[in-house]
Amino acid sequence: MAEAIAFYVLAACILGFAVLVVTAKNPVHSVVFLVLDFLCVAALYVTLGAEFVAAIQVLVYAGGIVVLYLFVVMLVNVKRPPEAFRAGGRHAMLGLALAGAVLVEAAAIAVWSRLSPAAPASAAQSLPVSGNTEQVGWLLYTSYLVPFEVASMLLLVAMVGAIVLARKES
Amino acid sequence: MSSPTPQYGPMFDTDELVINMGPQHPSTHGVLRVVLRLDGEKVVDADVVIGYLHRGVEKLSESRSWAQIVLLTDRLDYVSAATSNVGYCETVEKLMAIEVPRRAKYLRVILSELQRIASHLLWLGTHAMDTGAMTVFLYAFRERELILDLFEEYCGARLTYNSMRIGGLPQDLPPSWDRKVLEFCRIMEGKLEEYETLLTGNRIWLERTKGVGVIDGAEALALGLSGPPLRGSGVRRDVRKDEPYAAYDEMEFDVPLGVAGDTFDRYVVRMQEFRQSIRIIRQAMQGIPEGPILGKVPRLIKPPAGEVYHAIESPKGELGFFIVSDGKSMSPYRFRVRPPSFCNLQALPRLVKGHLIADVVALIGSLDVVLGEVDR
Amino acid sequence: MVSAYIPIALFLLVATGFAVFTLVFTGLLHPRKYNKVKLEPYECGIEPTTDARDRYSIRYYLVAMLFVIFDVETVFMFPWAVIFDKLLLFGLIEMLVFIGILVVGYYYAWQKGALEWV
Amino acid sequence: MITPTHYLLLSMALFTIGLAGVMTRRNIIIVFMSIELMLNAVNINLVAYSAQVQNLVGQVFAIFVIAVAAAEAAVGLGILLAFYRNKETVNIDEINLMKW
Amino acid sequence: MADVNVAPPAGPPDPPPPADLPVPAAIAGLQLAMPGAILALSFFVGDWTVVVDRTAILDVARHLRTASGAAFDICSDVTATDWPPRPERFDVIYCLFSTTHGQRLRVKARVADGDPIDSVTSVWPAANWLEREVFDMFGIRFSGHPDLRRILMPDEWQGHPQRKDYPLEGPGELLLENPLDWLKLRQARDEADIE
Amino acid sequence: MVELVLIPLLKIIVVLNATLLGVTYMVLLERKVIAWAQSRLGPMRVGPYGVLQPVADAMKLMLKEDITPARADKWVFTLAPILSMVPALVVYAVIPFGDQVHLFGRQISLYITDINVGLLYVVSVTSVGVYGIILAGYSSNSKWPLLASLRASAQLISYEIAITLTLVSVVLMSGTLSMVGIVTSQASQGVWYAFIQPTAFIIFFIGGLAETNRAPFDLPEAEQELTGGFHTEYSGMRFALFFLAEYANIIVVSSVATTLFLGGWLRPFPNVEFLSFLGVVPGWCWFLLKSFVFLYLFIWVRATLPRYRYDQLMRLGWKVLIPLAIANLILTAIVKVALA
Repeated sequence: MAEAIAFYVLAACILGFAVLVVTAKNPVHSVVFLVLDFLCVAALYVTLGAEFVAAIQVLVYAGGIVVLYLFVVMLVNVKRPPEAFRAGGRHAMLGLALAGAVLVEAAAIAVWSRLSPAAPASAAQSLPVSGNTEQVGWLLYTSYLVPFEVASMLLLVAMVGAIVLARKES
Repeated sequence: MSSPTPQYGPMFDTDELVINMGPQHPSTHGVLRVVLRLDGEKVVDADVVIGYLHRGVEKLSESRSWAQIVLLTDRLDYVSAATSNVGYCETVEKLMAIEVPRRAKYLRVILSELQRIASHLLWLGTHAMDTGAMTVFLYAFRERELILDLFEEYCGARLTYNSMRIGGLPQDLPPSWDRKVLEFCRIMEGKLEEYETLLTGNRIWLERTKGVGVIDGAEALALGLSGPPLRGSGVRRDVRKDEPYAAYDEMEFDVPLGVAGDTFDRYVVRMQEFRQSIRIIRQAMQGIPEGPILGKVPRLIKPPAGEVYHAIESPKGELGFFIVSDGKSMSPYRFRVRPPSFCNLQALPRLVKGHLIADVVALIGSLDVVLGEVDR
Repeated sequence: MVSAYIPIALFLLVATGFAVFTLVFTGLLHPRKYNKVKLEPYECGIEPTTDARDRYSIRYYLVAMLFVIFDVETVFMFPWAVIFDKLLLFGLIEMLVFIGILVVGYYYAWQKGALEWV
Repeated sequence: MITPTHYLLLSMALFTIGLAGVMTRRNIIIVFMSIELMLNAVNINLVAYSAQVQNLVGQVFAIFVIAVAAAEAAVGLGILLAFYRNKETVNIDEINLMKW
Repeated sequence: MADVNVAPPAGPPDPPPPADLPVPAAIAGLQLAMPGAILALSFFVGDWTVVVDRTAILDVARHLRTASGAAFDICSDVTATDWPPRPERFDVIYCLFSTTHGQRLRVKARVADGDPIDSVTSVWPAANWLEREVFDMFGIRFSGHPDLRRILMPDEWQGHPQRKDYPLEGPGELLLENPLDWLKLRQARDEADIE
Repeated sequence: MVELVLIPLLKIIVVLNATLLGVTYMVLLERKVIAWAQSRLGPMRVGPYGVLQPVADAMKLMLKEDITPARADKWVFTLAPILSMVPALVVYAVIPFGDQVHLFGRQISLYITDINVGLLYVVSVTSVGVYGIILAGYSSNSKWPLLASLRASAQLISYEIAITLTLVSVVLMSGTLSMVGIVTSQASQGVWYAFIQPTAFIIFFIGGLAETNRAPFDLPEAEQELTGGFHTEYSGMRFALFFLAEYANIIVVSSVATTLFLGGWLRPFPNVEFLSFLGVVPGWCWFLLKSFVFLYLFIWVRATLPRYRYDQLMRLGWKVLIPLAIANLILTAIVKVALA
């Protein structure tokens, strides 16, 4: 019961804020809604027991990436009046068609899952540690060690790339 | 004029931002307005806008009697009224060839030096406050209060003293005033150590002042700097030594000089001047002769026709008065003040170029301008 | 486990409620005597001529970008630190590799002046 | 009872909103933000199924997705800024040249 | 307090130096280098003044700045006086000081209303603001000045306040009988703004 | 229901009130201590020795006219102080003020909740607080506040990295992210982490000064440069919320420092037997005492030091503290492997 309430409230918030992100006229407002959206997603992760991912969601997404967005929005603050959202905007037809297709797919899935319920959960993995962070860490630092190091390489490359891009060519 | 501006790392430049600093800004020492063109926080260019406190003292003096103008000079550099009084009175005395008694000359030296300490204390406090050291501000004001008490006892006023008369001084020293002055000198010497503990040895203070607003001696001279900012650049120029007035020719004192010409050197110069002032006060108190305090002055002050320029060393720099008398009317025909703050402030755009906003504040502080004198 | 978060949700509600309540409550109390000058933005006594939403230095982007990258990398270290007792030498080596990569980026940023403010 | 299907539908709806944003907005920064929404939709799926099947690999992947999103934001916004400095626009319709 | 009965003076007395007084080396050097430029010499209460030709002021300034016998490296002050009855009504006055010789000198040039005078900012950058002030207060134009704007008065100000024919109370547009009337007027204007 | 909702709710209300009271009296304490350092008296008028001054201040702020500048972004302008204050308060949810106590026949823990990722929770919630600052500057539509808010946010995120790195080295010692767990591990290891992680402790303290925009890192509100900081355009209650957030953050930093480095509610020398008489004093008193020492340090530093310049501040953060923190982390790991 409580789980359902939490889910529906959070889902409503997530979708509502997402719509506001996409429709807000002022980019700064979009960023604000994006933060709130991400915080709701983090709360959803908590209800799913993924504490560590939730913490990262807040720390990296809400506290880091969106700050970057906000700075960039303020850096390129266009002096022209903010772009109005028009229904007849670019690729509106294509966008709506695609969105419609996805919705049809979603409906299909919903119907399908009614017809054949998901398979019962498989047994939990046995890890030598308890606690969400510890378990995630254990997977990250044993089975997924190579992707982990590759991810750090990716971050390095991203940093170098961003610095090169930010430099003024003279 | 193309002395090197500080060089900072590789460029990540973007567009410039124009921002107003002042006239209502907590650290432009009154109503100074600086229009800054910024790149990020770096100052690309600065335009100094003044005149917000322009009261027309020069024009006003042309319709005031010679004696009344002493009052107006109080309002020039209102934190250092006594030195302005001395400067004006000496100029008129020079014009009228009035001989001032030696005792009055000594008293002028004592009052000028006390005033210099008071003015420098105000500078120290506000300069430290500008860089965020608020305790020094209150300490400096605590000691300044002692000087104001001394002045109050001498002439009844605490800020605009009207403490000089053409030909001498209005009254002799109150009883036991000399003892209090010497006592103050003793206290002040101890307090100087305290300030230096808080600032001179402080890493943050050094980082904030060393290498900021560097100007070499030749350029400082060319830009018309005078007083401590000029001496901070290593130029040995002090009106008290070069063109002695009052009883300064009988005093023994050193002219402290800076080396690098940065904010820190200007700070050091003024800190040394505190000590020199105390030294002068002690000498003057010791050698003060007995005698009258007012020379032979006609009842009606009406100088002969002619022009005169006379300068003194105010705490801010060379304070000059250029006075024209037509020999007929009861007021000066032309009254002109050469304000040291005005001329020092002129160097601000050159000093701040390439520095950060925080340095602008520190540099205004290190020039020690008083807007009452800049705008007159 | 999830129940440990209920107090946090409650606290969130109470804190937000407190903020909104005080704003609404004092909104009823305070006087409203507006005039044009009062509503002007502060610009040291000069009427603002240009819009404040001007463009600011790109260094802010650089700082935020470096922050995001470093933030992600430090976040990766938390699970490592928690299970370090079990990993020990293995953990040390893999983290040295990881930090090594981080330090290379850091060194590059330093060399290119991205860490300089001016 | 909340089943993975609920999460799937939520994530799909979020993905659709993001997609709509990418397709219709002109401001490239908002397009980027819409992409972040889509990435989040994916993450919701990963985490939800990870909880459902009691296997934490989904969460590990969500973490990788976040790391990649950080890298994407850094570089993407860097490109945007570099472009902006030359063209003074963030309108996606005007960003149609490979050279500038 | 100005004595209204007295006719305005036609100019400064500029008393010539006594014949037995030796002329300082700096002035003698100037006389030697530019004999045509010097119009008069004056000595009063210990101050030496050279009156020079308006058109030669920049050359004189350069000479005084660079010549080894003069080396006036400090330009303490640039100011002016207004003598309305005189055809060249303004005196522009430069107060100089030499740190090498410890010597003062005043240089004066006479300028008629509307005539420009060369700016000495190229010789003494310190003259920049001082000349701006003279322009602001007297309306004397300095040709070659890098940035000749008003400095103390607002940019849109009419007239030049230090001229003798400029009334002490200002040009008069805000002058009402009673200061309170003026305050009321201003308040009314502010309120109109708010509406 | 009682265990899950009612008791936490009561605790929340107690903590909230204690925080508000703490903030108001922290302001008074600050004014008094700085006044004494500067040979002044500080507030003396309202109540004996000015003890009612905070009440008067609060009343004034509540009754003061609340101005929204004409060109401001109105909604964001109101949202910013809320976004700034809520994270500052919500952090208190995981701070352990003490151990368990018996009250009304129940076993009550002196913390609102203890979660597995407590430390990460603290870091992430405080990182959200930066939005309040940026949005305040943006929505004011005024140049000085915008400049100040950009400065403030860049400063916050720069020092956050150094602080987070020191936290990793604490987690290396404790092996848990739970705040309660970190205190108990200090008890079981018999030492406060300040003694075995002095570098981390110092970096945390400096970073804490910078994170809370305190002197000598108070550049975002350096009134001498930026006239008032990001909240220049704010007045009345919305300003009060920023003010509250700022001081609440200072108390948070002190509390976190106490928990992580000074053994939280533990008495001094938790493992030395003959000092056990110190245990008479309840744990939460120790906690308050230690936090108070921190708060006093904050004030003392403010009264003494001049302010850094912005580039110097960023240099200190990026070029000194971060390398130091990384070196400290690696050293800690190596020593741990060597000892194992």
